[in-house]
Amino acid sequence: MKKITNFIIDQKLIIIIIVLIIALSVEDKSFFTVKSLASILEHATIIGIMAAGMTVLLISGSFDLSVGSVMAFTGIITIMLQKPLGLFLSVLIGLIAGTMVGVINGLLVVKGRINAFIATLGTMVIFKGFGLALTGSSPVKGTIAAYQFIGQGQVFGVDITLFYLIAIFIIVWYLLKYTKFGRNDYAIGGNILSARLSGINVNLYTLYYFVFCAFTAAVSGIILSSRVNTGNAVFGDTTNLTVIAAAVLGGTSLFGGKGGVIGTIQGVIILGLIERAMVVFNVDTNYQLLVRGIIILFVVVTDAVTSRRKKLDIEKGVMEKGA
Amino acid sequence: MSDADTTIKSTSVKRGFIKFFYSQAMLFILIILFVIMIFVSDNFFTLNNIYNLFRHVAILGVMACGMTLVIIGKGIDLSAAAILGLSAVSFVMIQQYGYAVSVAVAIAVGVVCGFINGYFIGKVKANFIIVTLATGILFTATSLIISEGRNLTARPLLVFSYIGSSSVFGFPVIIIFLIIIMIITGILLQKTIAGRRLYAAGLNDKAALVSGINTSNIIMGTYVLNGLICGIAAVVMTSRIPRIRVGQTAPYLFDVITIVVLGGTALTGGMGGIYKTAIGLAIFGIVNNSMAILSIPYEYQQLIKGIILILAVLYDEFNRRKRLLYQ
Amino acid sequence: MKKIVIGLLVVAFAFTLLMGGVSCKQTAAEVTTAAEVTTAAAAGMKIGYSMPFIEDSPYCFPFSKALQASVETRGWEMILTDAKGDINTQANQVEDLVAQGLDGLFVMPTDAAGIVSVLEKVHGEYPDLPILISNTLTDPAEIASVKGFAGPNSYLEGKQMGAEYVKYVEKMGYDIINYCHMTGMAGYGAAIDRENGFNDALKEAGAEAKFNMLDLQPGDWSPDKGQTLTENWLTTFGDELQMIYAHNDGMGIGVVNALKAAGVEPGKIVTNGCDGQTQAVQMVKDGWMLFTIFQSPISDAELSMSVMGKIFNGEKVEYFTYLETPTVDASNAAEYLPKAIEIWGAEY
Amino acid sequence: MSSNEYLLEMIDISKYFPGVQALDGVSFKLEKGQVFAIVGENGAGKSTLIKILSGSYTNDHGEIKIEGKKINIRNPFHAMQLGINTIYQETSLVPEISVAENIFLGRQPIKGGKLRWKQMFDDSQKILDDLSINLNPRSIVIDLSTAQQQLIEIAKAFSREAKIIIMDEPTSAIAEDDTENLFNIIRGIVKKGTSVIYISHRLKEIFRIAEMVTILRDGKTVTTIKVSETSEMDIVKYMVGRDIGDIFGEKTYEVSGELILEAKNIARRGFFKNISFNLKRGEILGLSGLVGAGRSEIVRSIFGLDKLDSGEILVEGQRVNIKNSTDGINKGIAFVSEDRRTESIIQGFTVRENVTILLLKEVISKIGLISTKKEARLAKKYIDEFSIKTPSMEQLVMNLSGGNQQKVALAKCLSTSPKILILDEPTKGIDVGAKKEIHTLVKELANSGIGVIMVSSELPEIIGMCHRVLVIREGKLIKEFRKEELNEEDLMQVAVGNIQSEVKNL
Repeated sequence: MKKITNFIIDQKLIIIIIVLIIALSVEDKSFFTVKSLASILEHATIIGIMAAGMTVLLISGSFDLSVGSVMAFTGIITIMLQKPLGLFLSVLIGLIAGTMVGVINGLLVVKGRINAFIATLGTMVIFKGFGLALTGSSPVKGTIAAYQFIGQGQVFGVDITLFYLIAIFIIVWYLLKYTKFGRNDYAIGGNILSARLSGINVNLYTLYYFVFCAFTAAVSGIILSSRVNTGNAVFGDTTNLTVIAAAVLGGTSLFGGKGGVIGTIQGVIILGLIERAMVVFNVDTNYQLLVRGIIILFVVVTDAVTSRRKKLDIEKGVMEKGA
Repeated sequence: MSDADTTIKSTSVKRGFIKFFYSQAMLFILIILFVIMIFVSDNFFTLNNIYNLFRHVAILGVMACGMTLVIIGKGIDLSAAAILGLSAVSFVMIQQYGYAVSVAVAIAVGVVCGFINGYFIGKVKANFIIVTLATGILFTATSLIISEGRNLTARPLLVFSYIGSSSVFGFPVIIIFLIIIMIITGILLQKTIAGRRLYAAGLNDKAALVSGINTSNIIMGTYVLNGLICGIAAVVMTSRIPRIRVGQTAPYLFDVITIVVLGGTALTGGMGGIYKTAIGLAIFGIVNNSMAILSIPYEYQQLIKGIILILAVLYDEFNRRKRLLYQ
Repeated sequence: MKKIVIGLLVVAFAFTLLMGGVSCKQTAAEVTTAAEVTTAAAAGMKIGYSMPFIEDSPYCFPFSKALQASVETRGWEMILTDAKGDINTQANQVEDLVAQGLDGLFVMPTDAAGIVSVLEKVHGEYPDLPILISNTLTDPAEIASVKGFAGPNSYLEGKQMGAEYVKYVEKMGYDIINYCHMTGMAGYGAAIDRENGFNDALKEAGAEAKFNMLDLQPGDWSPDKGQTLTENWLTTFGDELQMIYAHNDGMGIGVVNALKAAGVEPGKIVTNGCDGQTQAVQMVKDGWMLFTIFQSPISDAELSMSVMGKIFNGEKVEYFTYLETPTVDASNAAEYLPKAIEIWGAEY
Repeated sequence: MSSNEYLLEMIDISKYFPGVQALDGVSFKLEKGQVFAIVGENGAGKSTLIKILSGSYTNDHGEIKIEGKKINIRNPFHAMQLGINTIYQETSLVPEISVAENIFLGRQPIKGGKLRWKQMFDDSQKILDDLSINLNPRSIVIDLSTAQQQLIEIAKAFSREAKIIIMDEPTSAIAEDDTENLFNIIRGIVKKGTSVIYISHRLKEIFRIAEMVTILRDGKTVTTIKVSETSEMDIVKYMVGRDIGDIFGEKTYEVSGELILEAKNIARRGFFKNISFNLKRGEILGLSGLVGAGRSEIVRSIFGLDKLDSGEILVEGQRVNIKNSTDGINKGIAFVSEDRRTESIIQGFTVRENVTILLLKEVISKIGLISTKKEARLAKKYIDEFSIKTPSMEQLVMNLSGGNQQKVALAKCLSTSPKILILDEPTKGIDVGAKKEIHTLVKELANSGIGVIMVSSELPEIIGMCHRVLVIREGKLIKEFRKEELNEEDLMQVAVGNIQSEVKNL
């Protein structure tokens, strides 16, 4: 009995995914087609890419609320610059502009020693305001048709965005497992003191992680603005918490030191499946919120329980070793 | 432990004074802002406008008191706005059963919501950010479901519309109300055993536990109290703005957190207090009000708000470091 | 461990009960009405409706209910999605909707410009699927990928309101009037339309010179923001202030509440509403508001559905089918009041 | 002799903090491949000296030479580059990653932008074997015991070609046999030419491991001598500047008070089972055994910090049900945790707030609020009673010395005038002077009729203080020693039991 509960709790994400998939394919005959399965990921792209970046940041023990604003801001810059600068430059500058927000966040946190929550809360507000100011609080429309390919193009019959998502996750997975960038991430999040003593430039790397997180947000901004061929400061008002939820759903700790993109992608898929289920089962919009809330709560609570059990096991382990 | 000896020998009256100076960073910001505004705009320092200033942030102020408790307990409640909304909705939906009943229910709802948060965070020890994020969604959903998404209007209530919009001797009752709530929570924190224990739990829950403090109850208590306060705030809100729509309260959340943090209550727990929150509230109010009476365009208001938040916190951090030197 | 799981279940259960309770009620209703319907044109159609948000707008909720009703009377089935104000979510939902094999799709854009390319994509994949823009115009207003638009024209409403104020200024014989402009949620379509419409109306009447704008701030459609803004304006501009142009009833009502609280007598500072909610109509009747625009969510919903019905029956439809939105002023407030109550309920 | 035969020379080092001369012309010379001990009371300047060596502080005066070259150490990382590695009391490892990665932290073998995991594991395996540390480089650090983690730190330092490894109280957190194991490894690395600076309060250890010892007092070097040429008593004399005689004072006598605490078959799954014992009034009962044997868990459960799965506890013959620490306190039990820094006292609180935290009920005014005046009066009382050295009762405890912090902790616990006092490692990391004070205090308390349970890893302390000693192994009560049968040898044998060898090569 206990074994079973343990298994359920440890594998809860997979189980939730399987249950949702079964339920969906029973209800919706066309669900189990490449196209519809792919579309789950396609739709998860924008949140997913940011979630990957957020995972990196969370592992280092930090936090970013400004991703939504960065996303919108990047879109606005890119679209506005299309006419004067042309496709390539506008996208490039857009990315840089978005990434700069990460630099600001990072500096505020490592140099200004401000709590990440507050710092990014501030930049969130600032750059939304900035976006509104630039656009005079009305949307700006894209002028280059080719731009739309970035977010709408099709390759091998599936959306091109799907490949961005996969690419980003592979890259982040590699970074985390095989590079200083990633290993220092765990070190800093796990024990900042020993990271320092091991000659890791903690401030610099923390800065990197903020920048990287902002960068993924900027990429999402490009994709979104291209997908809807519009830039608007009100885009992504609600994005930040969704992104963090996705990462934490995937088992990345808000206190740093542990987690990874394998979990995050599961979290993203779960959110995607829920979205789909809402439509397929034609759930009354009032209850959609409810379902989301309950699932997130379930995951975080079971996490709390398991982590506490793990700690107990370790104590026991220590005891046996000690004796 | 030589550095310890250092500090022991090095504390003195003078240092104490400097310490005070640095510890009052936010107060000085407040005063400076205030003086500047008096010179910038003739409309600012009028009784009427000062009343407006506080009337507009009164609800936020009340909520900030609850949030302060939670943050001192090393937590944060991202569901506060949702609780406010849910209480307000239930308040209006059962008003036909009489004011007493609906007030009681509104507050009860707040307490229950707070309890749900408190149970999962205090007892189950789940991560507070995600828990309150999730419960926030749940509470919003619940208010949607019970109100069936309808937009609601509160009938004018004798007592409470009085709190909301009228005044005694020209002094807005809602501000008196705010002050009372602040005094009560302030005393709770500074002058009661529970308050002292809350600080202990916020600073170091393990040590608090060894000192026979039931931390999980204390932490749970902060969320319940926060829920209670949100319930009360909801009643006051509906009496000021009788039209309630689910989601209408959502924007309050970050304002409330901003206020608490502006005051200098650290998110790391165990520090700060209502006095600081009051200052934070005043700063927040002045900034909002000033931008309004200077008719600064909305877009720039956002910018300025954000910048002021960051500058204030930077300044506070700078002073905290200075202060530690004189610890 | 066990305790927690139980605790969780209890909570979940409680909420499920709540929703269960409500949803049963609804399904029951659906069943009966569905039974009644027999001979509606093109019965048994499956349609999707993508809404930008529901609880965030005072208009959208009654509208969504009206949609349900009018769908049921036609014996259609409708999947309704709520994008929570997020364009990306709406884009996803639209694509998910069409994947369900629909006969017709309604889209109420979250972002007037942003939705266009999404619709083009969908149209590319499902060329035969009739798509109808509902309630909120796209930008540009006319796009090839959809069959047409049905609903109120917020731009025209803006003009209509502008014209009303021009009339008022002439009637009062002001050569200049100082006003504040309270817009809707910054960045959202209706707000932009009602702003542009209003300004264009002034231009066309050649009356811009007469209107001196003291300040422009968003009231986010909400009474509390409206009230707060007004209270600030009263302190800032004092007696200068003669009129407040508000983009909807909610804010207009907020304005009036503030005026009442400040002891300004009715008509001294004129304001307006737009939607025709009960309280607003009442305020027009009592002389607190100069006018409001009567935009019934019920006829709005009905309009969209009827147009789609025509399309199903293969009839030819104009691209633009506008909902007419009569002005409610002191002259006719009394007769509109019962309608308003019927739509919004006595209290709202 | 020419200076460059020395690996490290500290010449006339001084450090001044506002209001105090922390170090005043301290000098010593360290040879290659030498274990060099530094002893001294808390506040004598040991920690300052280490902080200077490890780059956290810079010295105002004097010079540091490494292999004859004069250098100034800019920061901890620079110190490390110079080959000075410090192993702090609290382990500085990254919990969620592997042993290997901790050893190679910050310099993992990365070729072509790819971390070579296999190579890293192999290399660390080599290092561990080299030091005959029996650990799997793949295992995750949080799953390991404190002792093992310390070994990893040594491996880490060694693998960085450390010239000097500074060990600050390395044995304070580990048990006797782990200590032996640790010493073997230290001897190993010393043979390989690395020097060790060894700071400890346990003078016995210094005689077991160190070659030279420098004694500090009030920031000055008292003397530097060959360990072989001195005795424990002398060193103590040097440290405290007076002859304090046997640090455990006069022999304790047998007690015959009535039972005050009985534990019957108490058990906590995974920690200990079927533990039964009793405690008399005025008795000091020792709990001995290896760290992790379940001693702390037993007392924590009695106090109510951990849940008992079975068994019952009687206080003064009454069966009590203690669910949490609050119950424990109400039942007249006081508990001083071994973890002073994070458990015994609340660092961010002032002395006043700390000592009154348990007595707030007594300082409540008529209207039910805390009366500042009453509270201050109470705080004053305890500060005097326990002669806590603090400039004011508003001083934050974190700024007091370890000994004073421990006194604050005791004052707090005893403020409830308990019947039973539980002390978990009461003198861990405390200098001889304060130790003496605390021992005397405990004896007084016992004489005054309080029953004391004392958990300690220091065999001399246990033997010197206790009337009876229970030895715990693997969560089981193995043997009870009466005062007269007590001796280090037997205690150790029982504690380690027949599985000694296995433990050795952890």
